Amino acid sequence: MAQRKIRNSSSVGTTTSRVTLNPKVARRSFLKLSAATAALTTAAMTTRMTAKAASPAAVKKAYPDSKMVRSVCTHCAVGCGINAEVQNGVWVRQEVAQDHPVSRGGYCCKGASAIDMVTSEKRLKHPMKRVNGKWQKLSWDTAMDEIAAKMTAIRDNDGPDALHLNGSAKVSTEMAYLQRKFAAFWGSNNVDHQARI
Amino acid sequence: MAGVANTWGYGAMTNSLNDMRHAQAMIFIGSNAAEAHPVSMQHILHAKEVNNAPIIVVDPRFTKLAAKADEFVRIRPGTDCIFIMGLVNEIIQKGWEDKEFIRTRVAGFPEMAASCSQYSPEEVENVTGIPAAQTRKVAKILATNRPASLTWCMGGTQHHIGSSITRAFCILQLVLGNMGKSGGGTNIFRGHDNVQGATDMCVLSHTLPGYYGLKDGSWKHWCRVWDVEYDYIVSRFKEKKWMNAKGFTLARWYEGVLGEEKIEQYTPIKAMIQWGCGSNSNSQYDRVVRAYNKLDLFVIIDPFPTMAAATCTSDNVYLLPCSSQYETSGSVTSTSRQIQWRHKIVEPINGCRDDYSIMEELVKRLGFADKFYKNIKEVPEDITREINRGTLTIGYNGQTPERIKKHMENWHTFDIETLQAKGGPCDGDYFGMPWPCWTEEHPGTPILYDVSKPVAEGGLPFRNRFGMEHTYEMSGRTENQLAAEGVYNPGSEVKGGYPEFKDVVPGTNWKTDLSQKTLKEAVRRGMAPFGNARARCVVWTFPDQIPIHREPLHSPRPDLITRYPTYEDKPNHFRVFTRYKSEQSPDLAGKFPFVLTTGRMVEHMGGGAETRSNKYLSELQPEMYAEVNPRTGHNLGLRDGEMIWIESPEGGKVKVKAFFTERVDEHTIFMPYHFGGVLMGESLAGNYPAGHAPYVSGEPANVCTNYGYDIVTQIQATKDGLCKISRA
Amino acid sequence: MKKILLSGLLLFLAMTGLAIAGPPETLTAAYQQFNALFTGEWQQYGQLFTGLQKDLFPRLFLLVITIVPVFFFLHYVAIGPMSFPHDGKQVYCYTLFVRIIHWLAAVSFSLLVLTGLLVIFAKLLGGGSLGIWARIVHLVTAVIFSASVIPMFLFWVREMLPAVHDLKWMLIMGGYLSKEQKAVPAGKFNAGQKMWFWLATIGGAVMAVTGYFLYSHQGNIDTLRLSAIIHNVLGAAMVALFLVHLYMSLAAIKGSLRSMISGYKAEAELKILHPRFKY
Amino acid sequence: MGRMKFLCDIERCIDCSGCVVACKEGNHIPVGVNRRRVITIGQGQPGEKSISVACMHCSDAPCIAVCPVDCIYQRDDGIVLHDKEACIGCGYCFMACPFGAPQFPGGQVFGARGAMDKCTFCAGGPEETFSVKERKLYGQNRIAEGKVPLCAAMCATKSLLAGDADEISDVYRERVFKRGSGANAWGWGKAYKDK
Repeated sequence: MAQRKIRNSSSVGTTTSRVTLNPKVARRSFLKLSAATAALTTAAMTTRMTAKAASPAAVKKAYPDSKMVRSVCTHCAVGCGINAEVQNGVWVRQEVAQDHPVSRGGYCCKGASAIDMVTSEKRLKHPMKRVNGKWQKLSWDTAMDEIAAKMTAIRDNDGPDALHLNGSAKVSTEMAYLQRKFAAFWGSNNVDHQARI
Repeated sequence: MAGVANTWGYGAMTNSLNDMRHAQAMIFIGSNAAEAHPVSMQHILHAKEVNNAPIIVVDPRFTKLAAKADEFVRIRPGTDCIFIMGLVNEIIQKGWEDKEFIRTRVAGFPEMAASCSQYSPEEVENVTGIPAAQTRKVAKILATNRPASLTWCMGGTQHHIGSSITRAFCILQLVLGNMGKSGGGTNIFRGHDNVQGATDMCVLSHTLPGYYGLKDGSWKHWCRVWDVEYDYIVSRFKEKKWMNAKGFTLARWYEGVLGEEKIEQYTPIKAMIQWGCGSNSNSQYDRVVRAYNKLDLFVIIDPFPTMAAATCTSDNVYLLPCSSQYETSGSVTSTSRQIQWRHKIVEPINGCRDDYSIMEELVKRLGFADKFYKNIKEVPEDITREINRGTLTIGYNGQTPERIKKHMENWHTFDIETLQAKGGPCDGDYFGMPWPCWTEEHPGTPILYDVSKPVAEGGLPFRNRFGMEHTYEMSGRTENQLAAEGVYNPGSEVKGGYPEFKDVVPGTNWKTDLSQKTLKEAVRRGMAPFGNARARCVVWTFPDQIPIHREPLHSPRPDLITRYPTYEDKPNHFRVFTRYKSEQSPDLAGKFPFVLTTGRMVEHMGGGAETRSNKYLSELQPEMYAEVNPRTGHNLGLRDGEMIWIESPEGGKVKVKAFFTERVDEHTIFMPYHFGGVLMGESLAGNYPAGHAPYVSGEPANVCTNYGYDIVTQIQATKDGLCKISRA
Repeated sequence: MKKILLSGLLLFLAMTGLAIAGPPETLTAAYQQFNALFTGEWQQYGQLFTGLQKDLFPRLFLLVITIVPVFFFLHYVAIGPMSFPHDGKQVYCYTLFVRIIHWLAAVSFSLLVLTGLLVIFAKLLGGGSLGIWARIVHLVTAVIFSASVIPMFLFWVREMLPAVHDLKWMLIMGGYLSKEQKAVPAGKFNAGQKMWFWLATIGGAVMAVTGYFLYSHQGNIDTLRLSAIIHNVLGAAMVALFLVHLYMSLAAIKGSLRSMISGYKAEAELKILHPRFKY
Repeated sequence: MGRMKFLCDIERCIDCSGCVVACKEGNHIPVGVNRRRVITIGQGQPGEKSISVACMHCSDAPCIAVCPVDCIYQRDDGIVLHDKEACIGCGYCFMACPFGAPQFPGGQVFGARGAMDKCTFCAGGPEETFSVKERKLYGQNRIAEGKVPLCAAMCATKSLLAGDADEISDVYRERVFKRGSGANAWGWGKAYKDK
């Protein structure tokens, strides 16, 4: 956020407000997302105010019956380890991979929000195609049938080199291998991926 | 990478991130590790703190990494080659080169030394803007602190002389004798999480998996691996000649659609599958958008709608929601060549499918599933096994799925300093079995070309890839390309240079012997299967045999163009006509006075489809901006935070917010390239499927990046273009 | 008040300017800059606010709401209320519009006091949503009060200007300390009413401005701290005078409440309490 | 029981915001609320430094002193926690805090502030440990699990340290010592580096 950076920390230009963690500062340039918090229900103060602290004996599990799955962050090539805590098939939280030999539990902001790759509301959930300029949902079978039919038609009319496949450096090595193998079986060398650029 | 591979055999990071802990000095050029690879910084800062290793950052921009540097060198974009060759010259002039290393393991040194002698520190200052005293100082730091680790990223490669620049980096490390040593090496930080893996599998238009190339022998090798008749594959192509012809690249595929440049293919491109590939990292993005709308079929396979989905408004575009990589499994190769197994964390979310099943459905419908999946029953483990079987060149054969998973389960047993397991089930292995890992007993190679270890324990000499001897054009000298007597890995049968292994199994060599007997034989004899040779300073197959400086195609210094001109035009460069000489003009700098460079920010990744769909990351970086030096801005009458137009010579323009900062100098404009969803001032938010537009959108910087492609690899030149700015 | 606020603001700006002058050269310099950026001159206003809020404000308010009523109770018992014959000539003092505005202001002000005190003593009530609602009501009534106080200011401002005889009135405490009914030096409004008027209008404006800062959390942190201090001190004064006004109108002068309902005041009352009033 | 503290090593902080997002993602903090933030000074100039700041869990915390409902309290290990159900959102703690730590999510009637939110040192709140309510109101209770707070655990460069005061100051002391010395004798790296 250029604006925030200017306001908070730049030594150039004029700054009129001191840095605070005041939410207003962040919200000003980010109105779209300001989330509403539900009104809290009333409760009288009780003895809950007494100080409490955990002793090692009191250590227990926050998510009973959960299991840890070891995985790798999908953002950059450092290959930071991810410890995913899964309870009943739901990824409940990202645990720290403190003993990973490369990352030692460290994450940047992208890696720290790995769980969002799965939970983001922006994820697509249906195959879609444009019809008269509008997006239309369709089933996987229909989508794959239509795509395959069109590809075959293009191959028959124009030859296999009329297709270009842009593969990915964000898939597994196995998948990348399949992408290259697919191009070979399709009959074209028009295949490439991000390592080119 | 081609530059690196042509120097000593393999084009990959030679050491590992953890190994940088042992560096005595670190030089970063065109790399902003603090933003692009933040976690690597814990090892880098460890070396800085514990070894007192000076950090030298060479960059046009005062990056967050530069904030941690002991020496910040501000360089003009696109002049990396002359700076490095100037350093090499200074080191040679002062006699600081590692003479023994050069005598025994380097080829073409006198020729290179003669060539770089033209780059005195004063000439470097004239071209790069780096004071001559600073060049001398950097040379001294590097000479007195060995081994030094050299790191570069896209800032070093995305130039039309990118392949020369990368070779210059290699030459610097060879001259200093920093190769094959812990704490040294060329540590090329890769971008995406699996660039190394995908590159090794060669999702590339000029080679088959494992860098086998496109020759008939390569096709025959892979047909044997795939267990399919060679003639069948030939029959799939239009004609056999297209099998051996390099295809279009990601950088310029759209020329095959638009038909505005002359293309060398019998048909224009009519269909496109974009599989896990954000589109807005392409330079001249406005032309890419035009190409999208001209396609007959456009399939986007991605967890999030990429910007391509919003820019392509014609019918015939399909969006297939694949799952994220956390919802599927497979191996992934990190920048340190370590292979890790990415376990499936959860099932694909409702409505999504993983990549493997999409591929399976597609192949089934296209009618070659039985041949395609002949040896693949268990996905993805059988695919890994097929890779193990076929990818012999880079030693991908020891990393069986079982071993990779074992490493994942026991990652706590690996030592942070050496990455070697101490005890436990993986005892002696290096973490992730960095390739080459020749056999199932091999521990992996943590440091490439390290002759201090036996081959069976991860040592290697330089690869013999370029013949036995060569006569140099420039000097007429003939040199043996094999390593000198006395250079060998402990336990080697031959105590000096030796050629690559062949005919252990008659009719095959180490790269094509599917029984892998050759590899085992070589390792048994303590020798590297690929031979023991010298690293070359002269690459006789490249247009510039020795790296020389050439001004960027769009140079801000017209006075230097005649002295350092670019190449001749190249008619068939990955099937498309590519302009060099006819593009370079001294008049441009007058009209477009600023240098435009692009880069990453820590909060976003690539085209940003993933990270801009993440509410927390979007909150941290919600706006596209261009960094402008306050002095420049004020001279143009601009105000901080104002909207400005940035225009490229090609006519691409973006409307962005001006951010005044002294990170950039007065001649340079910097833009992050992660944004999308707006095109030339118009929002495309309505073109996304309803509810799936990312939280934040902005102009893609690549609308403005200039024409220009590397002469060898066709990597786009996004870091040294020109632009002009005006108030919006 | 505003001057203090403004000078505080200027001082703050000067300090920020210093704080961000160039990059730090040593670690210590960096720490000092971070301190300046984050905590600012916390010693100046932050500590002042913390000290006042911790030790003074709750006690101040407790004092006001206990001592003032106790004093009036004693007054009522010892001296007793004033009483005037209301069957004599009636003088039309307040037009209908004036009365409506007054009552609007009266009701909203009472609510302001009530909710303000609720926030201050929220501890005794358990806090939580009760406190949050008290703050919301405080805001709404503050808007109503601000709206009603403007016409009030306009139609009374001339009569409320201070005069010399006000000093005399002050010296004899308006004659409230004796049982004897003797004419006191006062015009349409006596010095006590004037004090109340000026506090309610000008003070009210200050309360509105500081309250806006507190409610919206706009402005820099030192502005907020100063606002909180001013809001509390002024608030305590207003609560005190509010109680005075309440006592006078409800108890001390019999029938004064009726005059604000009907608009008429007894001539007998005016002769004693507002002899200089030319009606 | 030791005293829990934060320590940010500004020689190491690279302004990657990993701590910020780790905290938000782990505790499900709404957008606009920043329990932790990274601030940079001298941006773009030699000497640029960044620091990550959240509630420092002060001894004699001013916020505790000024709270009109006494909803903020300090545990024996020094962690300053608060009761969101008692908080009335008056904002006094924000004015008293030297670090600007308390946060107030908006979105109530008439734009009123909701209950205050701030760093809990990943120690939850006064509700029952690991209860759904605690997780919803305050986020994770990692201290009860015997783990360090997320921000420090996930710090990319191990710049941010959190935990028992004695331990983290030992870690920091060791770092400072190494920086001064190189791997050999104290002061040699600086004093005799160029021979």
